Amino acid sequence: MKLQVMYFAWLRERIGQGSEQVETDAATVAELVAELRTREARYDLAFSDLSAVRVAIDQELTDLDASLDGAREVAFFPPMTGG
Amino acid sequence: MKLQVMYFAWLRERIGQGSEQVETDAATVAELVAELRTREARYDLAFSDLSAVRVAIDQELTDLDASLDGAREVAFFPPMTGG
Amino acid sequence: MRIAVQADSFDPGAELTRFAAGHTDQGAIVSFSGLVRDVTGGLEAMQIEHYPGMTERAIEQIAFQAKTRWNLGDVLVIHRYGSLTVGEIIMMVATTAPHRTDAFEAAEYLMDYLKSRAPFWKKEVTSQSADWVAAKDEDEDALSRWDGS
Amino acid sequence: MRIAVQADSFDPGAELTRFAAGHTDQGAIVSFSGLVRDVTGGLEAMQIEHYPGMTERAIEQIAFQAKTRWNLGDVLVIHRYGSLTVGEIIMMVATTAPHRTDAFEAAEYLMDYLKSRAPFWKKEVTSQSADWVAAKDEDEDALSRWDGS
Repeated sequence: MKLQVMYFAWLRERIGQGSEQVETDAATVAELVAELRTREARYDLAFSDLSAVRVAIDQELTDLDASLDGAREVAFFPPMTGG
Repeated sequence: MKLQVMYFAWLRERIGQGSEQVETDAATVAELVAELRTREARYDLAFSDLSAVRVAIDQELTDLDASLDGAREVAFFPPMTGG
Repeated sequence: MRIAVQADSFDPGAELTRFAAGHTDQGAIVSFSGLVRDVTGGLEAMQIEHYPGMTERAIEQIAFQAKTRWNLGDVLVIHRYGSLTVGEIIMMVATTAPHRTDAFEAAEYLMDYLKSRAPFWKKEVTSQSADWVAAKDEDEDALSRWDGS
Repeated sequence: MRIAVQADSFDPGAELTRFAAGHTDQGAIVSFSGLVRDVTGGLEAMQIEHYPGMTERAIEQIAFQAKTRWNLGDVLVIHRYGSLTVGEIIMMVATTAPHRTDAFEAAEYLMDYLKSRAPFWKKEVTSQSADWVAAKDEDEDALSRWDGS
């Protein structure tokens, strides 16, 4: 499947781009992360501490175990610091 | 001693005036109240339920047991309802 | 610290703008505004009596207690007296603080104490009646949460 | 309910005036304004990144939760993104309610959730450095007080 993958804050900076199209067969977010980490060192570095990574599927907060079934947009970012 | 005695809200309405000069030898607020109650029915009525009466001496909240020693102004009023 | 006890109406938004302008070193600003509400229907006027002289002192003491208790930048209290109609502003408090929790708690503390410890009395006037508002147990209870901590 | 995610600055006082004008049937109005504060000294800019599209949705969900949980009249949330300087307004929430406790609690709830559940990220830029603000344990802890009750 084709996913729009987005990165924010220091994940965006480490990976060097804000979004990209990813062709993947990953069934869960965790599988997608594992796949991205094998690609290039910048991904591996960005995802080295998963406790500091939050994820949203189609703009709803979820977690790494979530299924990618039907997903179109997956976003990765650090804990939010708004307000 | 001469005291300026003030009444607010329904105490003012029942007694029929907002303030008056009172010549008294009362040692405490409670003694002053007892003295006022013997004066006229309107005072007796106003002070009939003392649980509903609050008192300030010289503009500081206090209670019925407080001494009148050195007092210049004594005010009686119901529980406050500001805000 | 600004404390005003006044008959005149005021715009809480304009007051907030002025208050905030002086405190750009504080991260958090909380405001509370209280308006005349027609609870039972048919309210023609809300009359507010106060004890001139004591009112300002009592509010000042409450504000100083708040400043002792929390890390605050500044405090604003405006309270009206006289005859007000439905929807009119009655009073406002505002606080600034480095952190939001202090600003929120101090504003709630000020409200709880103003309600029950500042010498104001409200009377609700309808075409049928004119009744002094009774003090609520819940307002007295609200004070107890600030005890001892 | 008005939710705005915007780059433009705004005046919280003017927003409060507008918000209050529509709600004269509510007795209580609480507002919170957050300003850029220079905690360490030398802050040149606070850059705020957000996730367009998700931001509005997330705030809307938080506001709906607040309206379910408390007896509220209305809710206002404005949050900026982009590059801000010291003393500038970052965001504002406001609530109206018949009673002050609802207005206060809902405003605190909105703040706690916006801090940690709306997709905003802050970066502090000085002449020496540019660091992403770390999430605070205390902000995560603040959410837990709304659990279960």
